Amino acid sequence: MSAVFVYSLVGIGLFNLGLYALIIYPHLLRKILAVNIMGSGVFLVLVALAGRTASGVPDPVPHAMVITGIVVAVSATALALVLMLRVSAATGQPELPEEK
Amino acid sequence: MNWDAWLPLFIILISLLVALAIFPLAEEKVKTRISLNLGGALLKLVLVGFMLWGVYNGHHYETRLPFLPGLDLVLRADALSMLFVVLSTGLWFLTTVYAVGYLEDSPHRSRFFGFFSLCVTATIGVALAGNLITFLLFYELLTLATYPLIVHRGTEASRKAGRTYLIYTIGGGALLLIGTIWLYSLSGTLEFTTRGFLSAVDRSHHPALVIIFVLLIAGLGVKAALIPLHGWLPQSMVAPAPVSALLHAVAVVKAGAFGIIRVVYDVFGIEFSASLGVTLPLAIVAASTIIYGSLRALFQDDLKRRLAFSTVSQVSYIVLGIAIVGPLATIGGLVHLVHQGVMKITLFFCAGNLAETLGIHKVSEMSGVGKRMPWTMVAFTIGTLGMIGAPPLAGFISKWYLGMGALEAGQGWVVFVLAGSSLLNAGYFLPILYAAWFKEPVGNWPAERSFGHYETSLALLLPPLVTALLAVLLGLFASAPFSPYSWSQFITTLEYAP
Amino acid sequence: MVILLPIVAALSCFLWPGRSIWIGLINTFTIVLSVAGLSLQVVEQGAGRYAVGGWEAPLGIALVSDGLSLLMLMVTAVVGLAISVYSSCYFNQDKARHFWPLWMLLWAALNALFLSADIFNIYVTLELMGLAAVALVALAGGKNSLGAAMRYLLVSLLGSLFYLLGVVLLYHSFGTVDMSLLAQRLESSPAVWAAMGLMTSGLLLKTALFPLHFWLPPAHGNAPAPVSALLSALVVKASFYILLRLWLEVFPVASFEAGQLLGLLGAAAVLWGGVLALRQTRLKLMIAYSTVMQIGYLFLAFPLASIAGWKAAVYLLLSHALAKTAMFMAAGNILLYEGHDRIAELDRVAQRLPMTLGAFALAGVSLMGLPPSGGFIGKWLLLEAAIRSGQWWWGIVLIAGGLLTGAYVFKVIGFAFTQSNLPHESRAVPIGMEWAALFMAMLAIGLGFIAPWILSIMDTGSPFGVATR
Amino acid sequence: MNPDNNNSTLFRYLLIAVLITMTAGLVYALLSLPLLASGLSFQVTQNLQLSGVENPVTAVLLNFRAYDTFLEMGVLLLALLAVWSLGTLPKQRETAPGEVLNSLSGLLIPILVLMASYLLWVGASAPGGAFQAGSVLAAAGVLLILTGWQLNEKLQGLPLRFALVAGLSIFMAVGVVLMLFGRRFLEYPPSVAAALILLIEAAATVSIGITLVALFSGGRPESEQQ
Repeated sequence: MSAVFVYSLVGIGLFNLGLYALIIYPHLLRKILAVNIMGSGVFLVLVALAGRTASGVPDPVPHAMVITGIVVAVSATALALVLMLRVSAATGQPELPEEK
Repeated sequence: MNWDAWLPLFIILISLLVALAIFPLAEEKVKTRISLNLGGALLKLVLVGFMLWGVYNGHHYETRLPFLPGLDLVLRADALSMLFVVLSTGLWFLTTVYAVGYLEDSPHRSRFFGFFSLCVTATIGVALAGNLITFLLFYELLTLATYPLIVHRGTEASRKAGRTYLIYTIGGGALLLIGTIWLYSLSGTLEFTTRGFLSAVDRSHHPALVIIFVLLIAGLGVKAALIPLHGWLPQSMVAPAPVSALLHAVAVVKAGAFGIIRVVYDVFGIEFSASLGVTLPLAIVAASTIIYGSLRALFQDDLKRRLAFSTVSQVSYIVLGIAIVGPLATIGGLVHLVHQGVMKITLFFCAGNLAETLGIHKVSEMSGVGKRMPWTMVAFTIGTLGMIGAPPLAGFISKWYLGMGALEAGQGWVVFVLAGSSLLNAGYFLPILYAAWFKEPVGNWPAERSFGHYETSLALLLPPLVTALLAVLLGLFASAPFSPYSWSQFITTLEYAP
Repeated sequence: MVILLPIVAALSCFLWPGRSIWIGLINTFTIVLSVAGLSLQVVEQGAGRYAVGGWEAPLGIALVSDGLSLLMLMVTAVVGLAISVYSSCYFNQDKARHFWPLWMLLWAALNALFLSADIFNIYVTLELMGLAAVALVALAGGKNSLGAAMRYLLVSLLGSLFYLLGVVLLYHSFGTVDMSLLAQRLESSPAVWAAMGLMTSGLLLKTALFPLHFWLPPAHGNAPAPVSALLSALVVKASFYILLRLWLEVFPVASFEAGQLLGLLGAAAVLWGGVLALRQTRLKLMIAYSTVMQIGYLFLAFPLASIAGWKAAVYLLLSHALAKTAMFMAAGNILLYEGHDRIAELDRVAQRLPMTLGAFALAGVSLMGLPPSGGFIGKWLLLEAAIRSGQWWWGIVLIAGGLLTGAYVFKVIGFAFTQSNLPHESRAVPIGMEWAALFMAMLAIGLGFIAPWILSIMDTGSPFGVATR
Repeated sequence: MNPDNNNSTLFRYLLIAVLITMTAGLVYALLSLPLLASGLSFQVTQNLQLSGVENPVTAVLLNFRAYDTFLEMGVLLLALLAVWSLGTLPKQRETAPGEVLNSLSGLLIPILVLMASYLLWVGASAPGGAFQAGSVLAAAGVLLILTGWQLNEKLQGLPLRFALVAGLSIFMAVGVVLMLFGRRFLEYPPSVAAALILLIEAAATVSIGITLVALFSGGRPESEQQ
């Protein structure tokens, strides 16, 4: 089994780890990090599987997609962090307030 | 002819437009509002008269609008619908006059009259509906339009009454909807056709058809106040008198009864439903409603509640007439649709007058009122006697034909039901009359207002007198052309295979 | 092109915040016009396909405009128009500066999403939409809405990641992200099943189907009124739209059981949402739960999997979009007028805000599915489809839902009719806001009269063609 | 996430179980994928010379799937808008930056800028391109801010905003102009493709850089108050 699949399996692992952390930890920063970890997991799968070409030259399209994805992730993270600051400023603790 | 194609729609639109025009009106614009109302009512009356004549001469008025693939909105003026249209248009006019007098200088009149005309729009729609879905549409619209009228007073009691009303009617609407769609999926059409369109349906579906019949009748029975679905009617007494008149005589209850007529005759077809064996149970329900309503009425001290329960029983005469398979009974039922309306609206007008002028709400307060308000009480008396079925008043005609029809159909038990209910009617009406005419007033009235040298304001006095007069005439000249009686004969000849 | 205009708008709003309201309004009208133009074109020439950059799929990205996407665009345009008018009165200067660019970008995202035929491109638009929506929710400020926005953001990120992973699997199994190509190349495989599971669950999360609805009520209940309207009417629908597309085109392999499962969830959503809506004491939360419920309706179409069923679902979607916009707007007016939205204290509204209450009532009628209204048509179609496919029990759920809706709608209206016993001061409501609400409500009713037209539009390009079993 | 977000062990174990099954499923799905799949690399290489750049990734990003990139610039801008809508800059802390940082930045920033422009240029042929360049530029900007540098009041208004939207707007402008020439949106004629892409990338680099910096500072400038 080739390295391609090793990487992609790692990606899957990251994805699920992130999901676990996202659900379990109340602290917002951790949640945000968790989401990022999930994201990197997805990107890893995306890129890794691109290496399955016969020529060995990886398929460029996934790379482009990953770059797009990363930019999206960066923007989302930035928004999330600022939002987190505002929330903790408003509620006094950096966690999700109870349902209102 | 194009004109024929649009007349029904136009007749409906009139009152709709009136409603839309009235809503934005400012409270103090009394003149504009009244003229709009009466103008609309009059115009409508004229058109309906025109259409009546047309239908009698075999004209064919029908409006079709595409609604869903394979389903149109159909408005058609056939003999049966005309019976109802004429009734409600005529009575609407009187009720409007009455309401104008009744509600003067009370708040939210624009809202009231707006929904008032909306209500009539729906009623006429129900009457003219040419297929089941159109009927359903206006039937629900009627529910919605009536609600604001019932809660109009805005008190806690009225809100409760409104809620009850909605629970019953919307529930009924749901049943009706299920039945309709099921029917559609079985038969592929919903057009009202004389003697029904279902006899063609494959025998294997007949059990399903029975269930559908029950669903539909239950859905309609809510408005027709068949037991055990009558609960909302007595409660909605908190509404202003014109509204009660509307509920009982013109719109809601009648829509239910009318719907039942439609379902039995024009959807299932009377012979077919008889062959399904659903008519006898219906007749039994109706009969028991008659007796139950009268019994309950006996023990009500609140005048309007007593009238309400009497409605519960009276409307079932119509259903009974339908459920007894036989031309004469049918005539009786159809004719009662009109007669009951005329008489009952008289009674409610009078009750309203008593409440407005003397603040009388209870039967026990009525002793001697005959001397204070002779005209009102004359009308009231005529109404009650008609209800009891004393000849030569309108009520007599209906009961007579019901009885004859029952005998003709070999269902003698109905006669006893009729006799019993007549006794009960007498039981709960005559004491009122006695007290009103022959007892002495005890002390002075709860809340008296004086209106010049009339016993009450003219707008309140005239409508009951007119309707009372009608009740007499309908009885005397039953056999005249265009009288409900001969009209019902006309319909019946259509419904029964020669 | 329909997508660019709002972006232009957004940019210019951003550059000249002072005048953003006018820029926004003007652009709104231009967008509506362009959508109208596009619809004319599609209605005349049938479904269109546009390869961006001249590169056909699989290499490039294709935009497809068929009946379904066209209807979504239209409803977006109509709702958008009303929202713009409403918001031009709703927000104060400071908020407006931020509202308009965000809203315009959101609109761009929606249009892009409805037109796209490329599942990765859809991912980007999803994110664009999600972030904009979150920002708009947070716009209300205050502890509740910030918290709601945070939760909403995390949820939507989570959902899109699930979706993206699904996209990855699909791409790597079939070497394309174009829907039609996928539809051709697709054959059942574990990867496909995994992708279907991932994408479906991700989108369900975004669509807030029971039991994944927990985030929706706070978000919709605490956002500014026009934003709540946007979210309920359009944003939630967008993810449903993608789901519909995928199931219709990409996953014809979707099994009967999966459909039944979605149907069950939908039914649960209807009942649960209805009950909770009934138990709410705050108007906006009630409406939010009613959205949860209405979403349930949409999923009742999945077990039927018949063309009639899909059409019914779409029809329900449209009418709900209109009605719910009206309802949230009305709620916004009431909130502004009374200073609170506690249902039990809504007396005087019937007297003082007749238009608003009328809007609320009409919208309610449509939600209940009473005739004549768009809701009724949708309901009728769905019931018919259910009975015809022999699965009448879904019909029962539908009816029960209607009764529940009636219960909570009239709970509000009934209270509003009572005479005011405690006098409280009130603020005037801009006439524009009242008209916008009433306008939407009337449209929701009017949708009940143009069914043949709508249904014929749905057929262009026969998006439902593949749904036949 | 969940409303019943309790850390009760049962919940944990349940979750873990679910996740493990999910992982297993995904792994199985992955392993079921064919070992060899060329994806789209064939088509890309085929059309590469038409795209105006030699680097396939850039070709995909800015030509074949330029529309994605375009929207994604939108996402970036949107994030900034959102952040700005949430409030103004947190107060700059007035502590003077350490000696090391100061000199380091003085040394690094020019290099970073140089590197950014190189990346931008090389992106056409080798790995690199607007996003990489932009992020490097951003790094420079971040350093600047860390050293306590603040944007000139006069530049904080319109000029800053123009710089921020430059990428997206030029991108769109190119697309629309092409449409005016009767081509499709973003359908570059191969002859001028290279130039256009470079133009877009340059604008994008600037915008991305500045946007990232702005995002980093986490709020809109004070001058936005009035």
